[in-house]
Amino acid sequence: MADDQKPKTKLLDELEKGPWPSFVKEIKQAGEKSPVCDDLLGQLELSYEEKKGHWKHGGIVGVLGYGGGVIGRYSDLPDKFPNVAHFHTMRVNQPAGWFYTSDAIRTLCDIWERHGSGLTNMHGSTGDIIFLGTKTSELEPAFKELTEAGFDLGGSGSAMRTPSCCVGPARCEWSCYDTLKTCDDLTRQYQDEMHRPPFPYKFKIKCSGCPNDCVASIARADLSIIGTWKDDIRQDDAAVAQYARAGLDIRKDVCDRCPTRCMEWDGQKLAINNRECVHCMHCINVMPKALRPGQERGATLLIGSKAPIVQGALLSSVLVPFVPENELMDTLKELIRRIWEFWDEYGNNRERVGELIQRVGMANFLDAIGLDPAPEMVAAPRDNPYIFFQKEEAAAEPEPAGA
Amino acid sequence: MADDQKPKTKLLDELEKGPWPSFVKEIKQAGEKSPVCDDLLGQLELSYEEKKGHWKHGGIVGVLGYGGGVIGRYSDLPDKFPNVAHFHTMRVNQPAGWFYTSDAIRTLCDIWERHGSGLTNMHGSTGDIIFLGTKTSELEPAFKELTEAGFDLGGSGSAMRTPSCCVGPARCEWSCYDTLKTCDDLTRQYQDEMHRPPFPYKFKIKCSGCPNDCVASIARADLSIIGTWKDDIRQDDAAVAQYARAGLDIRKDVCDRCPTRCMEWDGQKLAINNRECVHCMHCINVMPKALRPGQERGATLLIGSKAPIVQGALLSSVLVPFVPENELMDTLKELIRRIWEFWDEYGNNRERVGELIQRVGMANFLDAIGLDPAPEMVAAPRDNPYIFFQKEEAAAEPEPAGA
Amino acid sequence: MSAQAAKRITDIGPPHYDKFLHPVIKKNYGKWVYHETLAPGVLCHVAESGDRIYTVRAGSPRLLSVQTLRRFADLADKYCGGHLRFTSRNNVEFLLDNKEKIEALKKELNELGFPVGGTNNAISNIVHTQGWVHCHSSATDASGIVKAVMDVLYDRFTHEDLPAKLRVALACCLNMCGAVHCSDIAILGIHRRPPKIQHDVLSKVCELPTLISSCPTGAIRTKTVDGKQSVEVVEEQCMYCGNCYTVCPAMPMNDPENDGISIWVGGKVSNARSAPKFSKLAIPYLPNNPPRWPEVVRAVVNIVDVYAKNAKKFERLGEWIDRIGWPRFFELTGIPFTRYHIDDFKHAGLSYARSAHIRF
Amino acid sequence: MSAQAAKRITDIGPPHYDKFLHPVIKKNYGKWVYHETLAPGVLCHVAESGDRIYTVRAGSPRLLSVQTLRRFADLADKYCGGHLRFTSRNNVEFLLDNKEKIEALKKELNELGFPVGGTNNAISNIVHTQGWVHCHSSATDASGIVKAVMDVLYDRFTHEDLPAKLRVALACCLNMCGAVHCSDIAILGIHRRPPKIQHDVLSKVCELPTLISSCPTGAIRTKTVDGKQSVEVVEEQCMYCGNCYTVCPAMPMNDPENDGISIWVGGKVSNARSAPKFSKLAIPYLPNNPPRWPEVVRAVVNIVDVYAKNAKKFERLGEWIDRIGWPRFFELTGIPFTRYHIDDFKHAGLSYARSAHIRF
Ligand code: SRM
Ligand code: SRM
Ligand code: SRM
Ligand code: SRM
Ligand code: SF4
Ligand code: SF4
Ligand code: SF4
Ligand code: SF4
Ligand code: SF4
Ligand code: SF4
Ligand code: SF4
Ligand code: SF4
Repeated sequence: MADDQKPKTKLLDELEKGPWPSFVKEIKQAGEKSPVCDDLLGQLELSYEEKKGHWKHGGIVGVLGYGGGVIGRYSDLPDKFPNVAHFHTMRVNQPAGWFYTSDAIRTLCDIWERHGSGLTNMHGSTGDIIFLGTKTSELEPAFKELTEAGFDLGGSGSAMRTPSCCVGPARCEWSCYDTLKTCDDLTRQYQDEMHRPPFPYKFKIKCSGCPNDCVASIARADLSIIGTWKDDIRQDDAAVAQYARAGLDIRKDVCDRCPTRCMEWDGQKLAINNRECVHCMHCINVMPKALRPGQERGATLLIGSKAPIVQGALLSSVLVPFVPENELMDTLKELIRRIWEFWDEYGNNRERVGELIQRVGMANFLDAIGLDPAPEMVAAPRDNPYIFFQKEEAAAEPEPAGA
Repeated sequence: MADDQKPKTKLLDELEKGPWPSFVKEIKQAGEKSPVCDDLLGQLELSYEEKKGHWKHGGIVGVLGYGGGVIGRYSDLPDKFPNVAHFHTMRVNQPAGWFYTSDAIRTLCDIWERHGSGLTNMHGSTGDIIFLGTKTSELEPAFKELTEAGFDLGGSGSAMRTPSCCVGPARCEWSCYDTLKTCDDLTRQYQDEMHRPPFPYKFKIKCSGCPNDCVASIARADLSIIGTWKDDIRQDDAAVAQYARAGLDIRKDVCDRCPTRCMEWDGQKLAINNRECVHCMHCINVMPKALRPGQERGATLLIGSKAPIVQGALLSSVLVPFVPENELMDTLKELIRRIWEFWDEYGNNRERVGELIQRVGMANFLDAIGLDPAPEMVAAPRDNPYIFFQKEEAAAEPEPAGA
Repeated sequence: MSAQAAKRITDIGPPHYDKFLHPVIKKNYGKWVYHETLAPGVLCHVAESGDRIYTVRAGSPRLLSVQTLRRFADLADKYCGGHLRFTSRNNVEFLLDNKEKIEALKKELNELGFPVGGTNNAISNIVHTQGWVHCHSSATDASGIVKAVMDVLYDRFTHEDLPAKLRVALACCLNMCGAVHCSDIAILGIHRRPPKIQHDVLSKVCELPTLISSCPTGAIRTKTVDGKQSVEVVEEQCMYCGNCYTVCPAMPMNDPENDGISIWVGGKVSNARSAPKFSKLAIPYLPNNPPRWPEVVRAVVNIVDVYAKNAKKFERLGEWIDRIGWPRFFELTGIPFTRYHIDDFKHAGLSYARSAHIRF
Repeated sequence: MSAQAAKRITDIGPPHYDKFLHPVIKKNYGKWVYHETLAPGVLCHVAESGDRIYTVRAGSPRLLSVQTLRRFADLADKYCGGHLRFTSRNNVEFLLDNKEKIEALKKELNELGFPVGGTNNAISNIVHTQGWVHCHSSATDASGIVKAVMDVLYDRFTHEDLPAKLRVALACCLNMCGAVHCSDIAILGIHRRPPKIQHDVLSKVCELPTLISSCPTGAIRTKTVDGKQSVEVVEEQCMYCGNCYTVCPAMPMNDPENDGISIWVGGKVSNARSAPKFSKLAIPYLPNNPPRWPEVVRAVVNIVDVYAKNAKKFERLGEWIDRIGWPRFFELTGIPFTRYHIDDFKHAGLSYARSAHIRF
């Protein structure tokens, strides 16, 4: 395509200015090799002019034998922008922790230049490598090259999504379990559930190595795996003193910001009442050289977070307070099996597992998946007296131990 | 009645033992003059044996021209306990602050001995003097004597209830408005609404002089009036120092327990950041000689608390953050008028005003009663994106000041 | 009787409080500066003028005979120039202007069987309701349990040795006339079986639409029984609140085998330090065991004792639990955590633990 | 092509991460002791062995051409033995074992237009979504607003001068693919008019029961239009969530006049100090004003600046507001508080101010 044929993008050109890297530049750059990008720019400029999108609603496309991993997308102005008449994206499983070699990056680039727009998202919100925009006929060839290079598609529709994880033990001193291994194992374990949508709706898993939750698992995953420890915070008194000497106001900046105020600093010695510590990470974050998570490590499993549609956004809530690291994979597999079984049977169409739990009640959900109720699961016990006593129990209640 | 005719009360007799004053003794004592009490004891003993009550469901009785103030009560074993076949209670407006002279007490006693069981509750949960148990024919004579003695009935059914108030300025140094006067004025003002049930359901008002809320208004009143102040806490540094000398750990027991941590104690001087004070009363409670509420006094008005039936218990929530003391009565009257008007029109049968607000939404309620939304009314703004934009506003929104 | 008295008087409201105020109070009304506690149950309020008013507070069973009331009046005459009041928790307060008379008054009160106390960090009187003495709704008695519990907590009333105020309240059914829903410890009468419908009279004594809409969970449906219009209750949807019975006598809830008591903890009303809070479920069910409800008494005393031993100064029960966490509360009290503790009503989801903040 | 390559490969998952780890990381995997920040965007992690790995983080527009990716690969080869990664907020990280090379790498990145920063108390990259670039649902664009905002917040990315971390996120519709609901500042595309129903095709392309049940407020009812089965929307019950459109293409929501942006504040994800929280409504509506959305940029910058000026060290935006209270937040930012700020969805009652805790 000759230069003078390039679309006029008066509005978008504005977004090439300014210090932050420009996505318009990226599209134009890719456009140097791919005519697709010119039509994308043209349509986008029109959207900017008209203040509305120009994509048609969905459309089911995919690769052979897979029900997910491709998002079908069609322009609503195919005559005007024929090169984006089809403009599907491919979701590709990212390597755990988003680690790459330059070669791997180049391989991906080559494939996508051959079979798509040359535009990517590194990465999508769920964590996948996003290959942004291609036509239906290129899906299968792109897929073939991807798998040959050792890559595979992620999920879409009512399927498992590619799990994601924080950098964890690869580069973080606080990781309480192996997030990369867990994420990778889970991704491999559930390839089938990812590629052949078997569920009432989507299912996401995210793995954070500690309660800082650097992959936002508690807000964005149906199953959130957050590393934690059970024993005492490891404390290096000399290093604490050094922070104090260096000017850190330990009382104000550490003790007073501890959510349970379980720390005391008398100017000399830091005393932590570890029984009352809620493992929030704050003190460790502030004094990484002096404090470290304990050594009895593992993870808390939480269930059910999601975005607002339909009944309001949810945060994940505690399902298993602590699983030791060495039992983590087995526990996860067993638990996931039971959760899916229950969700399969009782979940409504487009009902996330968190919504299902809200609907049937946590206690019934626990029953169904064979877990005992534990006070760690609730912020507080119920405050309304509307208790559904189980039939068999009324009239034959033993006196509780504490009474 | 001869002594050997007294009912056998094997179980209840157990409750005459022990150090706490015994209600069984009280009933027996009244029984010395009133045969009614013997039947009450007899029926109660039966309840203790059978573990169930023996009163029939309600029944509408009252005094001439009043629709409220009497709770009809009938035994379900009238043949066995004929003296409590009728056993209605009369609710009598207590004097504000529950202050009495011995003469007033004696007057009440004489009336109730003549016309009822001789048993009372001093006081009922709402605050009334409760005359416990009489028959229908005695209601009117009792009422006559009461009004002649300057007393009147309280409310019941879908009516205003007798307001109540804390001891306030009569004996408490913290009262930020005149709780007794307010309570008394309101009680007088709404005699008609109290005696001739005009509402969808009951309406309760309680007045506390400060945020300690000694009449539990925030939990038990449709309209809660809680005293507070707007200017700085009055502080007597010498007295603060004296508390410190006397052994009070001001940092730990005062500053660290301040909910917004807006106080600093450096061992010499207590500094309060009054802009961040939420008027919780804690520091004042702990050091009454050193700290006192400010002098710009008034009240916060809160709306809607109630017990759990039907949609769960409610606490009152802020409706007017601050009304200066001198505007209090006028503001209250105007506001109450508007609230009742709206509730009258839109309230369902047996729907408390707090429930109505939940149902129609706070913003619509504010519109209806002519108040502007204020951030003090919410613990936090909404967290869900389900905003009902008003028609006229969409398509013509001015840019907000802060944008 | 005079001619005026013969006229029917209505809508006069209560006597004006002004008539009943102690002269020292009248003089110093709104002019109090501070107060001190002289002993448990004995307060001294000091006015700007330097005047002092002394208060002696005595525990009361609330259900009072006129005989006892007259005795209070006599004491008021003897010690207080005839002035007394009652508190919002149904204690009686004697108001003195002479400090010297306090001890004698206390002595007489004690001799009459009325303990002096209930101030500051004592356990004050149990706010309560009618129970089998006067209400048709009760799932349990009120006064009897209060007596049994206070007998055992007696020393906690006469001593101020708790970490903070501790308010106990009792309501005999879910209507919660005792407004127990914001108490440090709440004793609540509960049913555990659906109403037993009296089909033969139902349509005669109740309005069907009102009845059906009274149910918070929508468990009531119309049904024709023996040719008569009546209703049925979907058992799985009934949580025994009794609201249907309140609007319709043909839906009685009483069931001696299944009625009983639940215990709730950690509520508060004051704004001191933390915001007011609802009480939360501690023990879902304890049997009705008159006359002394030993299971209930043990349960309450256990919670009080564990709290007294573990909480820090100024921590209300709910504030203590907020600090140590609910798991530790259940551990320390030995109360089992069950499926019933997990909310499943309207806002249930918000009560789940939505953070990784966990104590081990 | 080899015989093996001809076989169709499926369900293999991603390459094993092990293949991509830097040798220093592989050696010290799980053995890190602490880290230090050498400069904004430059971290040093120290292992038990004494080994160090250096990280240089650069901002990325996320939407990357293969050309740029190859340039990253070249830099990784030149400075990192070929090793790089991306972060959970879509920044790119170069991993070095040689401290000496850091400055040169930074220089090259800057020359290429990729700022180094985003660590600690900087504003990191804006997590965002597709917008008009690729989604049918969007009420606004994504990349354009991100670019406009980050151009102005640029120095906040390259400097760590905020009281704490500040996370901005953007989602172009209520589906919230950016999961903005727990962000310090969330930019959310919204509609403000009900769907415009395409009655002529509706019954052909949509399942009616699914459509009707998709509406959170039950605003959709069946209706026959021009003899065709279709639906109507009760306008008063529609809050423009667009869920009906997600399940049924015949319910488009796009409306250039009324679509726009809402701003939410005070959410967080980490468990550090306070529990994770949802973002709360700050500004209900700002217009779509491409290409630079000046109203949105001003609004975000204003909130950031007010926060930066007023919050204490370690206070996330929401924690700061918790301390000063929402009334003060609205006062300080000059944002008007409106009826829209008061929740009226499912749990609305719980968001009312249920205490007398008030700041004046
Ligand atoms: C590509 C991506 C946004 C991005 O720019 O990064 C994306 C894009 C879409 N999402 Fe999403 N979602 C993406 C991550 C998310 C996330 C974030 C996450 O996973 O951490 C969420 C919020 C978390 C959650 O799952 O609740 C999210 C919540 C939704 C929802 C609402 C789901 C719900 O239960 O509330 C929908 C609606 C639906 O599924 O019908 C949705 C639907 C969609 C669809 C398929 C549109 C639709 O209605 O069918 C979008 C396709 C856009 C396109 O044409 O490319 N997307 N979506 C993200 C996936 C990339 C990847 O695989 O890495
Ligand atoms: C006498 C008293 C209890 C006591 O022993 O002190 C009482 C007794 C009754 N209350 Fe109550 N309530 C009493 C204060 C309360 C309170 C506390 C308060 O006012 O501070 C509440 C909780 C606060 C509230 O209003 O929400 C209360 C909430 C109820 C309810 C539930 C109302 C609701 O909206 O949830 C009912 C049920 C009803 O109204 O149908 C109720 C109904 C009843 C009835 C009339 C029974 C009925 O279903 O018709 C009881 C009559 C008992 C009897 O035979 O004597 N009573 N009731 C209290 C009134 C005495 C007084 O006038 O001073
Ligand atoms: C007499 C009475 C008011 C009345 O008009 O009757 C009263 C009187 C006083 N209250 Fe109260 N309160 C009274 C019921 C209440 C209630 C209501 C209730 O219990 O139902 C509350 C709310 C309780 C709750 O939160 O559940 C209440 C919460 C307070 C507080 C806050 C305590 C806290 O830390 O949460 C104080 C401050 C203090 O004690 O430090 C307080 C302080 C006081 C002071 C010291 C005020 C003063 O300066 O005179 C009075 C004597 C205190 C005492 O009893 O130790 N008063 N006080 C009530 C006595 C009831 C009783 O017989 O025990
Ligand atoms: C690289 C990355 C993980 C990854 O696998 O990609 C990461 C890495 C680190 N995070 Fe993080 N966090 C990363 C996303 C997050 C997220 C998720 C998000 O932003 O969506 C969170 C939750 C944010 C929230 O609450 O909304 C997060 C909350 C934290 C916190 C808690 C901060 C707080 O006070 O709330 C810390 C501790 C600290 O900074 O003191 C932390 C600390 C760290 C440390 C210092 C951990 C360590 O010892 O290595 C790492 C470098 C810090 C830095 O960037 O300043 N990281 N961190 C992510 C970088 C994203 C980026 O490009 O900016
Ligand atoms: S979540 Fe914890 S372990 Fe993982 S990168 Fe963040 S701070 Fe490190
Ligand atoms: S990790 Fe958090 S809760 Fe535990 S001691 Fe440190 S600051 Fe306190
Ligand atoms: S509410 Fe306040 S003013 Fe009233 S008695 Fe209690 S402490 Fe005093
Ligand atoms: S009244 Fe409460 S909020 Fe105000 S300074 Fe005192 S302790 Fe703090
Ligand atoms: S709580 Fe229930 S049973 Fe007790 S008095 Fe009130 S309505 Fe009657
Ligand atoms: S007891 Fe309550 S839940 Fe059961 S049927 Fe009656 S109203 Fe419904
Ligand atoms: S947030 Fe909405 S518009 Fe944006 S990508 Fe997700 S589904 Fe599409
Ligand atoms: S936009 Fe949402 S609220 Fe409106 S009709 Fe559609 S689903 Fe219902």
